[in-house]
Amino acid sequence: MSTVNSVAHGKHHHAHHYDSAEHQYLAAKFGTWVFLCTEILMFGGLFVGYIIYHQKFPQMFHEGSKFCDWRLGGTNTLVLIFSSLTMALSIYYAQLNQKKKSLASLYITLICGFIFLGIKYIEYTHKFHEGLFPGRFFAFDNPEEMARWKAMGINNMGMFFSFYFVMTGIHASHVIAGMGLITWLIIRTHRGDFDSDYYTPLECVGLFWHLVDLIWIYLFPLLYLIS
Amino acid sequence: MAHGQHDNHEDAQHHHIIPFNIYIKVFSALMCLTILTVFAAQINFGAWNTVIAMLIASIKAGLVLSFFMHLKYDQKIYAVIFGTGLFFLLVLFFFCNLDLMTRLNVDGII
Amino acid sequence: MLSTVSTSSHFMPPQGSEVAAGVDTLYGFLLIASFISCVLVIGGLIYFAVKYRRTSPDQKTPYISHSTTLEFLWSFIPFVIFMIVFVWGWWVYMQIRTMPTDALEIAVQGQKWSWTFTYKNGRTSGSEFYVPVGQDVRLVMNSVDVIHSFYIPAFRTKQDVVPGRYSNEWFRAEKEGDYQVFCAEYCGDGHSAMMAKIHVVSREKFEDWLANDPYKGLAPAAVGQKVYAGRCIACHDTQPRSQKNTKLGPNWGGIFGSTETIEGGTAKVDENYLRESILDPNAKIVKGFPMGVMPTQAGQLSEAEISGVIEYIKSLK
Amino acid sequence: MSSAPGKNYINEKSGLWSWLTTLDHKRIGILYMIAVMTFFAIGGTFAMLIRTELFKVGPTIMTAHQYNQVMTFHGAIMVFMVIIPGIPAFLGNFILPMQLGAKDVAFPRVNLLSWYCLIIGASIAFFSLFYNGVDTGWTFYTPYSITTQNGTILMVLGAFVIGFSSILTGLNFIVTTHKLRAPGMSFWRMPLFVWALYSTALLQVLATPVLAITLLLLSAERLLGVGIFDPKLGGDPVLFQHFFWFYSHPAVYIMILPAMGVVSELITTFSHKTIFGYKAIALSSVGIAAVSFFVWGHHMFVSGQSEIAGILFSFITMLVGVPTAIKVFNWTATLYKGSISFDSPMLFALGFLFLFTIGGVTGIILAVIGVDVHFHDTYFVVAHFHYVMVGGTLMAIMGGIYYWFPKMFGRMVNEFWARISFVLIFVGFNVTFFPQFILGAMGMPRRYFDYLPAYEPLNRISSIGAWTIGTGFLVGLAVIIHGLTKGEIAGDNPWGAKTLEWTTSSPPPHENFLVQPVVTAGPYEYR
Repeated sequence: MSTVNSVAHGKHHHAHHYDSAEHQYLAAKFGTWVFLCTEILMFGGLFVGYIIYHQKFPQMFHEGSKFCDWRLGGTNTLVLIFSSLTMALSIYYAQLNQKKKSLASLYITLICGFIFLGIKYIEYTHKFHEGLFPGRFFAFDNPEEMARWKAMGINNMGMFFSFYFVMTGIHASHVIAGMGLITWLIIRTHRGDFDSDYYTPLECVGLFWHLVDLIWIYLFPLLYLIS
Repeated sequence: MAHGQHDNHEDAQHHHIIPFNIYIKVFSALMCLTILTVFAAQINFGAWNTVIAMLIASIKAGLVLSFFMHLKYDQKIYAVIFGTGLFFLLVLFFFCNLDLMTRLNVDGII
Repeated sequence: MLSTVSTSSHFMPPQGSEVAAGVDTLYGFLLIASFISCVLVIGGLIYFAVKYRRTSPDQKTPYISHSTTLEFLWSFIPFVIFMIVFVWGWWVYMQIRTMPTDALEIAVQGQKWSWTFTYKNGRTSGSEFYVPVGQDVRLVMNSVDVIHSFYIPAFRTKQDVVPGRYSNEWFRAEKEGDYQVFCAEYCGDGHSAMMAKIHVVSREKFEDWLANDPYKGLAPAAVGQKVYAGRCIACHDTQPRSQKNTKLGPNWGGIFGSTETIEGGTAKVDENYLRESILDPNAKIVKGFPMGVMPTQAGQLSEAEISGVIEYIKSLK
Repeated sequence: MSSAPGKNYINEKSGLWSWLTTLDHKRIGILYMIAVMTFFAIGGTFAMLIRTELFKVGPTIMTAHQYNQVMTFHGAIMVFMVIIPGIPAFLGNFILPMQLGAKDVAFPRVNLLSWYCLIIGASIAFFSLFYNGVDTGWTFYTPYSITTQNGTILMVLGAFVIGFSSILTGLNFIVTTHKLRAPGMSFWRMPLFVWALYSTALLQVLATPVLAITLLLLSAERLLGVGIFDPKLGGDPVLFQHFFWFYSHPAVYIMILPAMGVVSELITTFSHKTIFGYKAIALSSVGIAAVSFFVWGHHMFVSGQSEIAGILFSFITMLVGVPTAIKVFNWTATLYKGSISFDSPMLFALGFLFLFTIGGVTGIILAVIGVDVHFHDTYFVVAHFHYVMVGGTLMAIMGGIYYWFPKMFGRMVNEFWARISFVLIFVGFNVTFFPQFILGAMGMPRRYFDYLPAYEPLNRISSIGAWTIGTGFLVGLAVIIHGLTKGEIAGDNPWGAKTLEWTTSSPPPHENFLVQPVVTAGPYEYR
């Protein structure tokens, strides 16, 4: 928010309608938290749907979860938590004016994002290969399993994968958006925009990235660990 | 709130810097909890499985919020905003669930 | 006073049941309460507006910031009224929604855009059904496609018919007569034509009707006419095609033996064409009419009924 | 970059590009005005088509299929593109920062982005006309919306994008209210319009995300067949209705709360008297906003939700009635011993009070669950929400435009013709919608292309009324256009109002105030 209509105020600029850079920092952070609140409610709708159908069809979710490999999901959890740490550290180093370390932390965060998506890609292709598509397109071809499910009274196995793909898909789109923002931060850090007086974008993107991590912390047990 | 905007930037002129070793401790705790939740999932606690998994997830979420997202050290208003979101989410869940739990004549056709 | 309001001046349809009378009494009370509060607010508004109109450009007004007593009163009094009508409405609602135990059960099926009624003895009927007067009737309803809503204004009752589950609705008609049924949940092009009639008759008449095979002794074309009146009338007219088409589907009059312009060619209208149009309506679409509107009648009509409809169309000029 | 003398936000820069890339909240407000008025003209045309079709029994000017599309577009346009952005994004954008004594909203770029979201979303929605259109009604109920024609998905995506516009506006207003108040402007010194917009913003931020996910799931339902709302695949269509109304009921208050804010301003200004019960009105806005999240199930009394849920929702709905009643009574009490002038904005405010009172009490009738079973999905409901949405919100928009017109453009509107437009709209409105209460009582269901002959006389009256309203709005448009070009030059404070926006010049300079205002007293100090 600092290119157009800005007021020169020491080294850093702030937009004309704020009193000071600090004032603008607090407003930006406030706005970011309000935005996170909307994210909570958006993902929350999915979680509510998940819990309701889980109650309605516990066995179906139980069986479906068997197709989610906890090793891959667990690895992804660790990767995301680690990326959250590095994201937090990039702010920490910016606060200490250590540009190189801050930059390194951002690069590691970005790489973690790629690793996460890579593992997701492996999981997705595996599921497509087996015909584990959502809802109407569910095409799993294993007569034995199908017969077993039928005996258990499960006839809408696709719904588990509907939730799986919609939840992880929207989450992955947030990871991609976060990675785009982190790339932008890397460019700006290279340029030397941030120091202990001004790191608002780092802080705000950081909050977003932690939220993405937070949501995965819930997705992991709900999808991978209920079998 | 008697002074309008000017009370907004007196209390936080110098941002709190969380010490490095706290980040590392929190990270280690998160790692341990992840391993714990995977471990706990291998044991069958019956209906408690989901409860335990959600409990561990919530502890992890609390750690991320408090330290990585600085809620513990920041102005309380941010926690209020976040809490408001969670509260209204609970409202959505409560009423939807109330409806589904109390339908007296649910005879699914399929 | 309540009963006067609830019978003469509030424009509700005639009361067909005891529940309806209960609803109307509450509605009468609400109308009076609403009227009084409107008079208070709007009357006060007009009175103040006239009395305190601005008389000079520098007129001063007293500084009245608030009055806790008044504000408490006009929150508390409405609150009490709201609670009264809530509890009253709850009580009425319980009467509407508590299903009678020893009722005549009729299965109701909603389909775009007709209602089919099936009795325990297998007697089915489309678009109209008979019930005995003074008898509890419970409708067990489901839908084969989208959400419909079974609305009987005279009995002040309504319930959405949701696909995938059964919904319940009950009534006990107090007077003989014919009562209108509407579909109240938007369901597509024929929504406003998705109606039915309830014939409330004496018990003997009802037993007679129930035991009667509806098609007994009828020629196939007459069978077809009955099916038409029950299932097809919402979307098809019996006028000739040359007349203006006012319904969703093509007119039937005089089409048999003609050559129909369909999407991508022409087709001769013979028995097989008509049969296909009934069982697989989207196979050939008459030009100018939308695709996918008519649902298949396969499994809905018996062989005798299909033949009947074809004969009926043949008979139309 | 403060303005030179004689410069204001309109003439500071020129050219279309300077408008399309502007970050000035006032210019963005004007952009919203143009967009909303355009959409209103389109939605209004659809309304006229609906009423013309319903003029007599049987098909009049269109087929059932066309009617359902017209009905859908009328609803979707009016809800998503006119009434929701109408007051907050248009009047609010222009007025809120000025009433707070701020130079701009907190995030000017986000503000512009939100306008583009509205335009892009609306374009996507209109594009559906080229893909067979949409005939689901604005409520998109499953499973109908899953099975009907393909245009639906575009309309759903359009509404999704417009939802972002709403979220971003709300976010901006919340942060602006918290962070950019002028020195001395405590919460208890904020004008009631700001309180109303703040409450609205809370709703926009908390409710709209649930609409977003619902619409995303509906798109997934059509594209991927996920089956979450499709009964054929084990889903529950009633759950869709829960999700949908979790947003759409608070959305009703997104539509009416800002209108209440406008009316609070108008009543006090034109009574030349301080508002009666400032705190009660301010808090009742927040109260209505909070309680509105607990009542959505009253749209589903006959939908097949459980009886217990229905009764609970009926109970909580009654609670919303209380703060609403407080507002209405406090407005009336403000008139007491006032010095009331009947300029055109005040006529709209009084019209609002009149119509909103009727809309409000019929709302209570509908909230009584035993009675609602009969009235649900009938024309009674149609009449009720038009009394609130048109009689309430649109009256307030018209009053608000006439009220702030001198501030926005530095010119007055023609008072005589503005009053004529009020009379036409007010009379036409009652002629249109009062008969619909009776039609509803008689049992005529809504969304009907055709009706029984018994309903014909009242439908005719209703249609005649609709054409009258249409004429009234055309006169209103003419008044605005005339005012823009030929209106008398207005002073800084033509109405003698007390809030901050009237302390600056008309039209205001780029940064609103040449000197940062400092607030020392409440907003309505008529002493």
